[in-house]
Amino acid sequence: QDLPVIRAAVLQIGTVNWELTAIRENGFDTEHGFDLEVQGYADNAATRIAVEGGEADMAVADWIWVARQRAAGKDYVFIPYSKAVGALLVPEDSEAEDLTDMAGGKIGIAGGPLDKSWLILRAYAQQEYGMDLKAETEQVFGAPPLIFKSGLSGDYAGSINFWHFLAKMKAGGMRELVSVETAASELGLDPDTPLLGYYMKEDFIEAHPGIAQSFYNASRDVKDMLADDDGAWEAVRPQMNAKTDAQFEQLKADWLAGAPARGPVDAEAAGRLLALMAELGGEELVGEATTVPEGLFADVQ
Amino acid sequence: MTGKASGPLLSVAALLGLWVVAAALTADPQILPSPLALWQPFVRELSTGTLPHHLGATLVRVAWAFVLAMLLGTAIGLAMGRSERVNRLLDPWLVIFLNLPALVLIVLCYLWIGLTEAAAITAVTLNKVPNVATVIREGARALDRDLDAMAKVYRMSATTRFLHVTLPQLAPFLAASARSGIAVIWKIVLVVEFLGRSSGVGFQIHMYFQLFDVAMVLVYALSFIGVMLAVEWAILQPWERRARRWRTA
Amino acid sequence: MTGKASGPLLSVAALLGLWVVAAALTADPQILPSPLALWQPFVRELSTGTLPHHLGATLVRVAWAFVLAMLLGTAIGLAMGRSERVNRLLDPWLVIFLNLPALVLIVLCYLWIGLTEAAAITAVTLNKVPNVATVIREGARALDRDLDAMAKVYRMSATTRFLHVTLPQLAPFLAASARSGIAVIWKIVLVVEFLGRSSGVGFQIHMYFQLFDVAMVLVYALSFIGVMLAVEWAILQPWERRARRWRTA
Amino acid sequence: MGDPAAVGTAGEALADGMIRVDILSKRYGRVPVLGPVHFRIAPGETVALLGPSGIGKSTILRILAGIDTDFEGCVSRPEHMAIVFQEPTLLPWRSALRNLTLANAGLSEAAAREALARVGLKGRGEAFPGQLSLGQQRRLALARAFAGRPELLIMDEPFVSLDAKTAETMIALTETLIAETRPATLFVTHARAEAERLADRILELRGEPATLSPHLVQTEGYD
Amino acid sequence: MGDPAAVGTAGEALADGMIRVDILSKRYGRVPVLGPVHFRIAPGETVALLGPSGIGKSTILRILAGIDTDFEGCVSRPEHMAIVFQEPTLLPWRSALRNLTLANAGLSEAAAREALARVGLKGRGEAFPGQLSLGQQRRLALARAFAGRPELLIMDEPFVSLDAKTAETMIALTETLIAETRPATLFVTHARAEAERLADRILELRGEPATLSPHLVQTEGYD
Ligand SMILES: Nc1ncnc2c1ncn2[C@@H]1O[C@H](COP(=O)(O)OP(=O)(O)OP(=O)(O)O)[C@@H](O)[C@H]1O
Ligand SMILES: Nc1ncnc2c1ncn2[C@@H]1O[C@H](COP(=O)(O)OP(=O)(O)OP(=O)(O)O)[C@@H](O)[C@H]1O
Ligand SMILES: [Mg+2]
Ligand SMILES: [Mg+2]
Repeated sequence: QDLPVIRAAVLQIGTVNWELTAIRENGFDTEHGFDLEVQGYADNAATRIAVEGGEADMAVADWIWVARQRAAGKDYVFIPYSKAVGALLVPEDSEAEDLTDMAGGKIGIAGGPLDKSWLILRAYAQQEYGMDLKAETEQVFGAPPLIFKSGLSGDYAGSINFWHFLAKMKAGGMRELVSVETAASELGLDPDTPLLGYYMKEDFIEAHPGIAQSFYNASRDVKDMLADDDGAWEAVRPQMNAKTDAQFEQLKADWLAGAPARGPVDAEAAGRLLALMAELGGEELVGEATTVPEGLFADVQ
Repeated sequence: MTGKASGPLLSVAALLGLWVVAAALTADPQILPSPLALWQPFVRELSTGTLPHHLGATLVRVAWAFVLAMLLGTAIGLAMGRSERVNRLLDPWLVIFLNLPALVLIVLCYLWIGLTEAAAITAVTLNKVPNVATVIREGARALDRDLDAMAKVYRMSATTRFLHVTLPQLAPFLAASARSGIAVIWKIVLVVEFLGRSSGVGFQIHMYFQLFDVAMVLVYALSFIGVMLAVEWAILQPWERRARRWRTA
Repeated sequence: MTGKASGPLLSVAALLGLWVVAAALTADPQILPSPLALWQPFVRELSTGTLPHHLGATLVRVAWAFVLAMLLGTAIGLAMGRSERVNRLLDPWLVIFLNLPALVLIVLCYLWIGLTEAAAITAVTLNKVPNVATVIREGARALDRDLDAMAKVYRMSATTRFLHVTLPQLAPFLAASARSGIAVIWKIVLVVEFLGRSSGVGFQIHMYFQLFDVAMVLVYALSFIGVMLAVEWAILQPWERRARRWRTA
Repeated sequence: MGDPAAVGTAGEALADGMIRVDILSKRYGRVPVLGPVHFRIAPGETVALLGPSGIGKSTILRILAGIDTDFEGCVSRPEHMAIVFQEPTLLPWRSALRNLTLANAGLSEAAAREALARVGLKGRGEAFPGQLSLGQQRRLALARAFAGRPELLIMDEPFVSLDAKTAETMIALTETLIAETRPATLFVTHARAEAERLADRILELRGEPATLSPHLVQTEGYD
Repeated sequence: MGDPAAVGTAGEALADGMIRVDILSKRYGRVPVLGPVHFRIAPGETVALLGPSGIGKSTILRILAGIDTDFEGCVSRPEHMAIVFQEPTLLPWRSALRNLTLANAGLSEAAAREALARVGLKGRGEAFPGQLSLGQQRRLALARAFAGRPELLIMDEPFVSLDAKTAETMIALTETLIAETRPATLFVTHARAEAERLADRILELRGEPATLSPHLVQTEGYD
C-alpha cells in the first residue's frame, strides 16, 4: 500500500533534524500512516526555496514569518514544534546584573535587527527599566557562528544567538543574564506559545486529509520518547555535534525544555505576541499580518 | 548625439518590458513583482533615508576595496607578467588565493581583525586582488617589445614609460578588470555585509531575503545597479572613448 | 626542467610555512588550525567517500557552467566588441546583469526552474556570462584591423579567420577570463550549493561553517584548490606556453 | 551615392574581365584626400601607380581591394585577389609555412615550401614571422601573394627593404608570375626604373586632393 | 663571457668618445648569425653598414643600441642615443607631436612643431600615427631621432618608402644634422649611392655566420 510522502526540507545540521531522524529511525512515520523523506540543506533560505519551488512539502520557520507569508497570500499552515527561544548571555567575568548594565556596551546579535528575541528584549527593557536598548547600546549583527565565536572571546557586553549556539556558549562558561522566556512573561505574553514550527502548504494538507495530525502525532511520539528515555538520546548524539559532554547535556536539557505542551496553538495568546511584534518590528517584520491570519495554525490535538 | 543616446535607453526600456511580461506570466508578486510594484517601496525607503544610508555604506566599501584591489592587483600582475621569475614564485599563490572561497577569507578576516569596517574592506580586497592580477598579468605579457626597446634607447623616464608606453597597452585589460572587478567586488561586499556588518545593501538584501520579500530585495539590488549604470555612463565610457580614440581615428 | 619545476613547489612550501607560523601565533585551532591538523580529517573524509562525492558534484557543476559561460560570453563579447551597434544595444544589459547580485539570480532561477541541477547550472552561467563578455569585448575591440583586411582579401573561410586570426589575438583575454572565470564560477557555485543543493563542496563548507568547524571548512576549500592547481599545471599552463611560443621565440 | 563595389556591380563589370576604378572622392574625416580618379585595368595588364609620399596611393589600393568601402564612387574587381601590403602583415603567431597555406586555401605543403624556396626562405618554413628579418618578412608576404595565382594582384611598394640582388630576384619572380598566370596587376613604387621595367602603363597621382595627372591617364581607350 | 655593455665598460671606453663594437658571436637559439664583428666609430664619424637581406644588419644595430644584450662580446656606447628602427615604431596612441616630445624629454612644443615641418609634416601634429601614410610615419620617426641632438645616431634603412624627392629632402636633412651636431652615426642601407654620399666609411657584412668583409674593415687604424 502506498503511503503518502512528506518531503521535509531542513537544515542538515538543524536541531529539527534530530526529531525527524528519530521519527524515521523508530518507524513513527509509517506507524502514523505516512512516509517521511528528509532533504538536508545548508541554509534556512534553501529550505524555504525548496517549499516554495515545490521540491519539498514542509520546512521549519517561526510562525510570525509564516503569518507574514500567509497574509501576503501564501497558503502556509503552521504546526508547532518548539517553544525554545533565545536569551541574552554575558561573558563569564561580566559584572552585569540586568539589562541596564548593557548601556554603552556592544551587543552581538545573530539574525539581524528583526530577530524576535532581540525585539522582545527591547520591549522588556522599555517596560521594566524605561530603557531604549537599541539607542543605548551598539548592536553588532553577524552570522550566528561569528557571533558565537566573538561572544565566547568576550568581544561583546552581551550576545543574543540561536538556542543551540546559546547552549554551546553556556557550556563554554557564559552566563544567562535574562532569558527571552522571562522577558515574554513579564510582558504579559504566554511563554508556552510555541514560536517555532513546521509549515506545509494548505493544498498539500487538503490532498492528504489528516496528514497534519498524523505528522504531529509522530512528532509528539518522539518528544515523549526522548523525554522518558535517556538512552534514546544516544541515537541522536552523533547528529548533535556536541564536542563535550557538557555541551551534550546542555543541548539535551535545552531541547527538552523547549518542547511545548501538546495541543493547538492558542490563537489569542499568539495574537498578543503578534501585536507586540507589529508594534516593535513594524511592517518590515510582519508585513500585512497585523493580526493572526485565519487558518494559520493547524488544528492539531 | 540624440540618436546615439537613444540606443541604451531603448535597450533599458526593452529589458523593463521583458520584466513586465515575465512578471505577468509568473503572476506571483512574491516571486517576481512587476517593476511598477517596486516604485512605492523605493520611494518610501528613499524618503525615510534608509536606502541612502545603506547604499552609502556599501558604496564606500566598494570604492575602498576597488581602489585598493586595482592598485595592488595591477602592481602584482605587472610584476608577474614582465618577469618570468616573479611569475614562477607567485603563481601558486595566485591560484590559491584566486580559488579560496570568499567565505573562508571573510570569516578569517573577521575572526582576526574583528567584526569591523577594516576587516570587511580587507576581506573584499584580498578576494579581488588575485582577479585583477590575473587579468593584468596577461596584459603585461602581451606588451610590445619594440616599443619597450624604443623607450629604452630614448631614455624615457619611468613615469613617462609607464604612462605613455605601458598604460595605453594595458588599457583594454584595465577596463576589463575594472568593469568586471566592480561587479565582483560588489558581490563579495554583499556577502561580507550579511556575514558581519550592520549596514549596507547586502545587509538589507539578506534581511529581506530572510523575510522572502523579493520586492525589497529588488529595490536594493536595483538601486546599486542604478548607481553602477550612472558610473558606467558618466565616467567609465567617456574615459574609454577617450582612451580608444586612436583606434577609430 | 627540475630547476624550473622547483619554483612553484618552493613557493607552495613557503605558503605552508607562513600558515604554520600564523597558526602558531593565532594559537586557537578553532580559528586557524595548523595544516597538520587538517590531515587526519582529510584522510577520514576521503576514505569514507564523502569528500570525493561532494567534490565530484561541485566539479561537474563548475565544468558545465564554465563551458557554457565561456562559449556564450565569448560570442556575446565578440559581437559587442566588433559592432558598435550591437554594443549600444546590449551594453546596458551587460551592466545590469554584471551587477545583479548572485543571490537574486540564483533565487529566481530556483523558483522558476525548480531546485534542480539545471537551475543551479543556469544560475551560475547567467552570473558568469557578463563577466566573460566584458573581458572578451575589450579583446575584440583591440583586434588588428590590418590582419582583418588581409584575411578578407585572401578570402579566408570563417573558420580559418576565427581560428588563426581572431583567436590568437584573443588568447590573452581568453586566458584571463578563463582563469579568473573558474574562480568566480566556483565562488558562485558555493552560493548556489548552499542555497539549494544537497551536495557539493559549497554545501559542506556552509554546513561546517554553521558548526564553526574551520578545519573542515578548510579541508573542503583546499581540496578544490588542489584540483585547480592540478588543472592549472597540467592543462592551462602548458596550453598557454604553447599559445605564447611565438612571443618568446 | 557611394556604392562601394556591390557584388552586383562587380559581376556586371567583370563580364569583360575589366577592372574599373571610378572614385569620385575620398575623405578622411573632413579632409578630402582623393579627387576624381578613374582608371581601368585589363586582364593581364600591369599598371604602376606613382606619386609622392602621403598622396593617397595606398588609399587607392585599399579601395580597389575592397578593404576601404567608405568612399564616393564605385569599383569593380574580380573575386580572386592577392595583395602585398606596404608592411608585411603576417600572422605573427603562425609559422612562415602556415602563413602561406592559411591565406591560400588550396595550397599544399609541398607547394608552400617550394614557394618559400623561390623567395630565398628555404628551410625557414617553421620560423615565426618575428624570427625573420624585415626583408625576409617582406619576401614571405610576396610569396603569399604569388602562391595563389590571383586574377588581380595588388602590391604596395613590394621591393623595398631588399638589397639590390634580392630585389632583382624578386622582380624577376614577379615577371615570371605575371607571364605565367597573367593577372591584372596594380602596384605602387617609388622607383621609376622598376615601374618602367614591369608596367605596361604608369599612372601618376598629383595634387591635393589627388587626381591622376592628365598626360598619363591612358585608360579612356578601354571605355 | 658575454659582458654586454656594462656601464663600467661604457664609461671607460668613452673617455676618448670612441664607440667600440666587439662582437665575438651572436646566436638565435642554436643558429649562429654573427661571427666576430669588430669596429670602431669615432665621434662625428658616419659609417654605413651594407649587406644582403637577412644577414644580420639589424641585429648589429640592436646590439650596439643595447636592446639586445644576449650575445658574446662587448660594446661601448655613449648614453645619449637616438634610433630610427626599420619599422617606424611610434606610439600609436599618442599624437605625432607627443611622439616627438615624449621621446625627447627636453623638447618644447614649438621645437617639435618645427621638427615636424622640416620632415614635411607641417600641420599634422595632432594626427595619430595610424592616420599617417607609412612614408609619413617613417619621416616622423626620423624627426624623432633628429630632434634630440644625440651623440650616437643609429638608423636602419631610414630612407625607404619615400619618393625620390622626399628621400632627397630627408638625406639633405640628415647631412645638415650631422654637420651641425656631429654625432657618431651608424646606418644601414641597401642603396650604395646613399651610403657613398653620406658615409665616411662603409662596412659590409658577408658570409654565414656573418662577418665584416675584410677589404672594407678599415677600423684597425683607430686601435
Ligand atoms: N628571434 C629570432 N630567432 C631566430 N632567428 C632570428 C631572430 N631574429 C632574427 N633572426 C635571423 O637572424 C638573421 C639576421 O636578422 P636581421 O634582422 O639582423 O637581418 P637584416 O640584415 O637586418 O635583414 P634585412 O635587411 O632583411 O632587414 C636573419 O636570418 C633572421 O632570420
Ligand atoms: N585614417 C586616416 N585619417 C586621416 N588621414 C589619413 C588616414 N589614413 C591616411 N590618411 C592621410 O591620407 C593621405 C594618403 O595616405 P596614403 O596612405 O594613401 O598615402 P600613400 O600615398 O600611400 O603614402 P606613402 O607613399 O607614404 O605610403 C596621407 O596624407 C595620410 O596622412
Ligand atoms: Mg602608402
Ligand atoms: Mg633589418
